[in-house]
Amino acid sequence: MKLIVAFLKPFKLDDVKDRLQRLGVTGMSVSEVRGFGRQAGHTEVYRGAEYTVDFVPKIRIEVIASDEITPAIVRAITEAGHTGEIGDGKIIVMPVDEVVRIRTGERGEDAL
Amino acid sequence: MKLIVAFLKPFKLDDVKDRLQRLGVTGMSVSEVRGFGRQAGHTEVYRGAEYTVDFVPKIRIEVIASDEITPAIVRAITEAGHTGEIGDGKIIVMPVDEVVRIRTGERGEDAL
Amino acid sequence: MKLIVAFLKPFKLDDVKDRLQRLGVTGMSVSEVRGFGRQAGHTEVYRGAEYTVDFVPKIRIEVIASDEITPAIVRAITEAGHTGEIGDGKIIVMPVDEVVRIRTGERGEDAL
Amino acid sequence: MNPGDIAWLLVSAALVLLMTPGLALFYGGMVRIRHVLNMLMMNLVAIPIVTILWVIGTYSLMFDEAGNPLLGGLGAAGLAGLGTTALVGSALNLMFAIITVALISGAVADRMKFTAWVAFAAAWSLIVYPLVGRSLFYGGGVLRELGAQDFAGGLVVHVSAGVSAIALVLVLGPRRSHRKEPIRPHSLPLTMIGAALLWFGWFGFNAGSAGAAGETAVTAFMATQVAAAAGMAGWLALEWRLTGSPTLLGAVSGVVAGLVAVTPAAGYISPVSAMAVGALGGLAAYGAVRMKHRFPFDDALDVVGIHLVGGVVGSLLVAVFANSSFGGSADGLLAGSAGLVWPQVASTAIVAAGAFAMTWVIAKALDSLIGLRVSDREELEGLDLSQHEESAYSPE
Amino acid sequence: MNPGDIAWLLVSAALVLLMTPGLALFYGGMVRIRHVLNMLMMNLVAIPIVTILWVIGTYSLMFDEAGNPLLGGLGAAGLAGLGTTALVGSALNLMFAIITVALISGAVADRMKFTAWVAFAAAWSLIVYPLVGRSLFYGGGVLRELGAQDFAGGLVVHVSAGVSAIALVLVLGPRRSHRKEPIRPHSLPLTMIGAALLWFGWFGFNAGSAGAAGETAVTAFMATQVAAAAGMAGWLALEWRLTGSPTLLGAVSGVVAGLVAVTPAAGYISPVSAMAVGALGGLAAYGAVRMKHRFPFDDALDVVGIHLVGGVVGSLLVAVFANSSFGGSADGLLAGSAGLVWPQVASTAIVAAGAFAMTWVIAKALDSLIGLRVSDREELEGLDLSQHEESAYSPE
Amino acid sequence: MNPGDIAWLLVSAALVLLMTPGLALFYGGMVRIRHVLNMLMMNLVAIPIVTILWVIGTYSLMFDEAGNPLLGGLGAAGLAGLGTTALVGSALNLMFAIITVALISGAVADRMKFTAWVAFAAAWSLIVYPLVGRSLFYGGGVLRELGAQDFAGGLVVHVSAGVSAIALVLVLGPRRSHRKEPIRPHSLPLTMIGAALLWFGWFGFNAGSAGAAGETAVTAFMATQVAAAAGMAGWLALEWRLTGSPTLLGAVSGVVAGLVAVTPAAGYISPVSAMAVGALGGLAAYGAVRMKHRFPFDDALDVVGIHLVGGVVGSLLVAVFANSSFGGSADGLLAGSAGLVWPQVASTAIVAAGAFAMTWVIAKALDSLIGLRVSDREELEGLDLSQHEESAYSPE
Ligand SMILES: Nc1ncnc2c1ncn2[C@@H]1O[C@H](COP(=O)(O)OP(=O)(O)O)[C@@H](O)[C@H]1O
Ligand SMILES: Nc1ncnc2c1ncn2[C@@H]1O[C@H](COP(=O)(O)OP(=O)(O)O)[C@@H](O)[C@H]1O
Ligand SMILES: Nc1ncnc2c1ncn2[C@@H]1O[C@H](COP(=O)(O)OP(=O)(O)O)[C@@H](O)[C@H]1O
Repeated sequence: MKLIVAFLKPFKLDDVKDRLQRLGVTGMSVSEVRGFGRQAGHTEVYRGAEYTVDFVPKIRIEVIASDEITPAIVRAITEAGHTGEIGDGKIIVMPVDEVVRIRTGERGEDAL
Repeated sequence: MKLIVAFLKPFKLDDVKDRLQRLGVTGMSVSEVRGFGRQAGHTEVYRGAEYTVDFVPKIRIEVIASDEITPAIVRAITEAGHTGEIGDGKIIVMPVDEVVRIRTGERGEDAL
Repeated sequence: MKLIVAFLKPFKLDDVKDRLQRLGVTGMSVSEVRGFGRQAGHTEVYRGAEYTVDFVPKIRIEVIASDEITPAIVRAITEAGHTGEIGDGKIIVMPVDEVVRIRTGERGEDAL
Repeated sequence: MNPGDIAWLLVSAALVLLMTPGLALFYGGMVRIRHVLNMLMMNLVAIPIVTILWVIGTYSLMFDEAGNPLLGGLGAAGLAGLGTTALVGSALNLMFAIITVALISGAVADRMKFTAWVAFAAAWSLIVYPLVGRSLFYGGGVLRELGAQDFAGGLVVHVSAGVSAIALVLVLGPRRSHRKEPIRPHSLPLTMIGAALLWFGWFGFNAGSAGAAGETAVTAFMATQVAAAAGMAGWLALEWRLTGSPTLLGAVSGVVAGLVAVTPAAGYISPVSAMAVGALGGLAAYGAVRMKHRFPFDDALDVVGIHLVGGVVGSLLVAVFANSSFGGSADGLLAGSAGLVWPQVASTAIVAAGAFAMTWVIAKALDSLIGLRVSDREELEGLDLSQHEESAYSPE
Repeated sequence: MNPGDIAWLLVSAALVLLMTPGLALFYGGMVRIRHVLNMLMMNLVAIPIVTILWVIGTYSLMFDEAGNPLLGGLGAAGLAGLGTTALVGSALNLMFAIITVALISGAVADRMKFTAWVAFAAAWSLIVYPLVGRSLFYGGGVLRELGAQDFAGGLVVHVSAGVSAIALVLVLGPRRSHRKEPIRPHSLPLTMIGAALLWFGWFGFNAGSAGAAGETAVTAFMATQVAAAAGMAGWLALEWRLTGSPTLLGAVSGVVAGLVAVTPAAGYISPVSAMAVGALGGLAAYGAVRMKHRFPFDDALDVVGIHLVGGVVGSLLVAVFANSSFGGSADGLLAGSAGLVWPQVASTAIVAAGAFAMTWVIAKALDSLIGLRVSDREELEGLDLSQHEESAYSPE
Repeated sequence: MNPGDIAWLLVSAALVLLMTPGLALFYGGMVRIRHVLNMLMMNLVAIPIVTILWVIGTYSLMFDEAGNPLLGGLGAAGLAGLGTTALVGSALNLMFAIITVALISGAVADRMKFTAWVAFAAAWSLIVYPLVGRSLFYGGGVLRELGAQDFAGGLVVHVSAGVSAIALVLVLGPRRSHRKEPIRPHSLPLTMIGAALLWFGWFGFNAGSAGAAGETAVTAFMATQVAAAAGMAGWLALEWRLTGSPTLLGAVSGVVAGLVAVTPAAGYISPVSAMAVGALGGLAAYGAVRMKHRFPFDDALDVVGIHLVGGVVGSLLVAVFANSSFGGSADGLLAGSAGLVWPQVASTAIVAAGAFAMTWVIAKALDSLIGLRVSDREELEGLDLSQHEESAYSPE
């Protein structure tokens, strides 16, 4: 079992979700993060003073998946999250020891 | 050392927190996520147009714990987070290489 | 490759970010969490009724890094995030199987 | 009627209309994020319900010359045949009728079926309001005959809404989370916006009740400002002393308490008396809110502590501070006359008992007919989604 | 002019000015979080543009005695030589001119270059508004000569803004996300605040249009309140029936629709007629908004469904409900006269066609001169950052 | 006093009262999320402090016939013996006294002990305000004797609040995060709501200062609208040119700057002159705000840049644009008379110096008596929790 975490451009969320659904992924969790990276932040102006906002809004998605399907998921996110411009984000794959579905107590792949 | 991450129904947070405290867990971190899964989202209506909101609000908790207590924590969350209805959420257990307490620099179980 | 996750006092974010940048870290992702731990929450008063708010606002940062630089990053966060008072937070280091840069498809350390 | 008086009454009517959305925001900021729209809607929907009934019949029931001292006839149904003076008075009185119903909504926050609220608002405004209103606002009304003085509606508006809130929540029951989890206001700035509009509108409420842009209006205006200020001061002082912190929610609550207290007296008292009335209103309301956990009902947003307590205090203080040299025709204790004591005490008791009883009957009837409460699941999910299928905020 | 009338007109002018920021908040709550400030700014900036042009020349073009029935001369440029009566009238009319331009902004939400909006607002307010306005608000205006009745600007304000919105969005094109992703209002409480200020201000709009604090003002005031309430009732009833849920956005939209519909009729009708006018306005607007997906343009915030449809309904209903015993000098069908039918139909058609054509030309011209639309990237990033380099909210 | 004038003055007083919560929201939107309630509270609490002192004595110190040209006696303490005209004037003037104190709070955002603010507000409003106010608003006031013209309080309100802000922050010291981290406004829509209420209320402020609903009120009303618009235009034009972006915060700041600048002149000038005054106010204020980093004090929300600079510009421009054919009795340079130059320059300097000195003494005294500043930890944690034990928003 793996946990796949990806940091994406916010407007790519819908595309990525659609692709993962087509792959048969049945669940994911999404949150907002502020990303710091190569992509420059933007400037804001208030009463003539300029502020540089270093952080860029990004979406963080988490998908728990079986080992077999993980490469396909990574590929799907890479494709659907791609614009080719700086700031497209990263994907990380991490090992998972155990997964439990709270509703049923099922474990492992059954829990997905 | 393990990191236990759980996605819960928001109103279950208090119950889960109480159970973990009784188990002797002294810390956790909580954030809001939007969950996508078997549980259906809801419909919203604005000026007569209907929107389906796919994502359901969920609470994400993270608990760092020693290997020994981890099964007890997973059990506690499974019980306290349980309603029996679709959307109760998942628990994942992940390996941790190292934990540090910033205040003291303590490492490993001492850092908890 | 490692994923370093740290829970920090919010006002320490800038210091930590500066230190990491000086170390050559080129990216990180930041989100808001509510922390529960030894540090006491605060009291709020509304129309004479007092509420104890158990949770303390914390910042969660995630940094993906190569194995070599990880100890330096942990040290830097420990130093820059330190106030010496209860509630300074924790750092965890977790194993990562794979990292991908969405823009280019690069993997491993090249993806950072 | 001269243009200056018409201008003042039109402005006052517009100001009092504004109080209802103001109240919606005041209450709306205090509830949790998933019940906000329902709170706004309970207030908003009071406007068409009361307005339409008013045109059709409530006005006539309340003010028609025909009929008896308790209820008017239907001669003025459809607002037919009103001259300019009567029509502008009707507009102003309509706005009072609206906000009175809206006030009750604060008590039932977070758990009442929207259909039930609509039915309740209609029934209450058609039955309870004109009965109470005619007794005090109409020339030959029964409590007025008794000698009771209610300048701008301390009894008609605040006491009647406050006791009705108790009756309604007794039937409705407490919120699921009441006394179980902390229920913090989701946006105090929203509550502050509401408070600002309420305060602003209250000048129309009180000084507009003078019925003309003359001496009494000016007296009432100054009393309103001073009592609102003193209400805030009273509440904050006590709160600061007892909890160590002066809060914003306390400040705006004190303002409303001071305004409520001065409402029955505004046109009859000196600025210094208004200071006393406002301060006593603020102190009493804070005391009441602080002791609310002793009472076996869940008045979510303190309609009782603020409007009932403030209204009772204010109505009784008329018997102390009224002074015919500032306005009105009766004198209170400080002006050497005890003649107002009995009328004020009696009318307060009668309005409280009468409105309570009628409201309890209405609530019981509706509960058995259509059910007052949402299901537990709907309450948990939030009334915005379950009653209105929309969300107050969308973060995207 | 007597002080009472001056007081009423000054208050009315202040109330109508308040409607423009009110409208900004009403619209601002409905857009997504990254376009909020741009929406507020399009409304705000209409104020200096229209005000400055008004002083320089628009007032004179619209009201100067010299000139011809279509446009006035420049004798009153700089507002030179206006006596008190004319100056207070000019102040009130200025506020009408401002909000008319601001209304159009709702249609173009989320995609128009700010520079292009500034240019458009200036051109529209200097060309289209005085032409339409003089035809109906000036003594010898051409549509007035035809016998058309437009008490407070159903045609001048709402129909002209509504058709202009269509013309402008036809040239501008739809939002990128239109019909692709759900676009939910980012803050309905903000929309509610805006609606409260609009309703409050509308009393000045309609009852101020009486020009004095007398009988007609009172008639118009009551009609305004009743129609707003009935508009909410109409919209909510139909929405509840068709979707199962009465929404807050529906409630406030219905209020605005009722207010729009009663605008051309307010000073001429009984309270009961106002109830019919408001309810029909609310029903028609809800129907129009529900069917908007059939139309090949993207009117983001329903300027057409609410202001054009409401305005047309209201203007035509003048021919049905006008009753000279309540105000004005002409009678409608229910008062036994068909004499208003043709003038109302014709003037509505003429205003709609004329404003549409002129606006389309202005929009086309600006599009080729400076381009109306932001780039796709700017639209995606949000207009707040791309047009104003600031963010509405900062969570720190 | 005739009903029309009473109506107008009551409306004006209500409008000016509304400005203080309006200012609270205007400022409140600009601070960070953890200091919001403290900002609202500093403004709110100014109302009871000033109101209660006003009734007790400030009014008398400022307007009592007895006493000397600097301070009145205590004959009108308790507002005893005021007739209708005096009482309505007292109500309006009270509202001016409130907002003047509230204005100062913007400078001290995010770091002042709430107790210290309460003490400061009381002392300032009891000592500084009546001295400055009597000199210009009272018939025999010393600066009025000098020939100085201050129609609605450019000196009394804006210049005195602006210099006092400098004195107070010099003693208080800068915010910890000043010039170290970006401090972005937490909610510009909140600031926009505040700006809307300020603008609306300012019509009462300026046109109400005419004291009657007549010619001067109309002149002042139109000047107010035009200058506000021109202020926005001036600020935005310069900002757009220098930074490339017209911002919402700039737009509303320009509005306030234009309104401040026209305040001393509103009843004396033509609409075209008002355009010049407003535009110069907006330009000057933007320039001042842009150069604020050169000054060695931390005026958090630009009380100095907007109110002091706008007020000085406006007071001096009276000597240029005043024209007795529009109102008032004195002529400025453009009307061919240099007679106002010296009185305006001298009175501006005297008010600035006097208010600065008195405020500095009060601030120093309070700092040594009770300490002005919160601890570093309290500042970091946020003033809402540390001073009021509550949070502005709760996300649950
Ligand atoms: N080392 C890192 N650790 C954690 N998150 C990172 C790291 N580097 C980048 N990110 C996340 O990925 C986002 C995109 O990174 P960036 O360097 O801007 O562009 P790209 O990935 O296209 O090179 C960042 O905003 C941040 O959220
Ligand atoms: N594969 C997954 N990866 C990450 N999070 C998931 C996954 N599946 C479910 N979740 C999270 O768990 C929540 C509940 O899942 P759901 O399928 O609705 O119900 P259940 O767990 O009861 O079968 C989701 O809303 C989401 O937050
Ligand atoms: N076991 C844990 N699992 C996850 N997060 C934790 C844990 N313990 C503490 N934290 C996080 O670290 C923060 C600080 O912990 P706390 O016990 O208050 O202080 P300290 O780390 O200085 O002993 C908490 O608010 C929480 O966010």
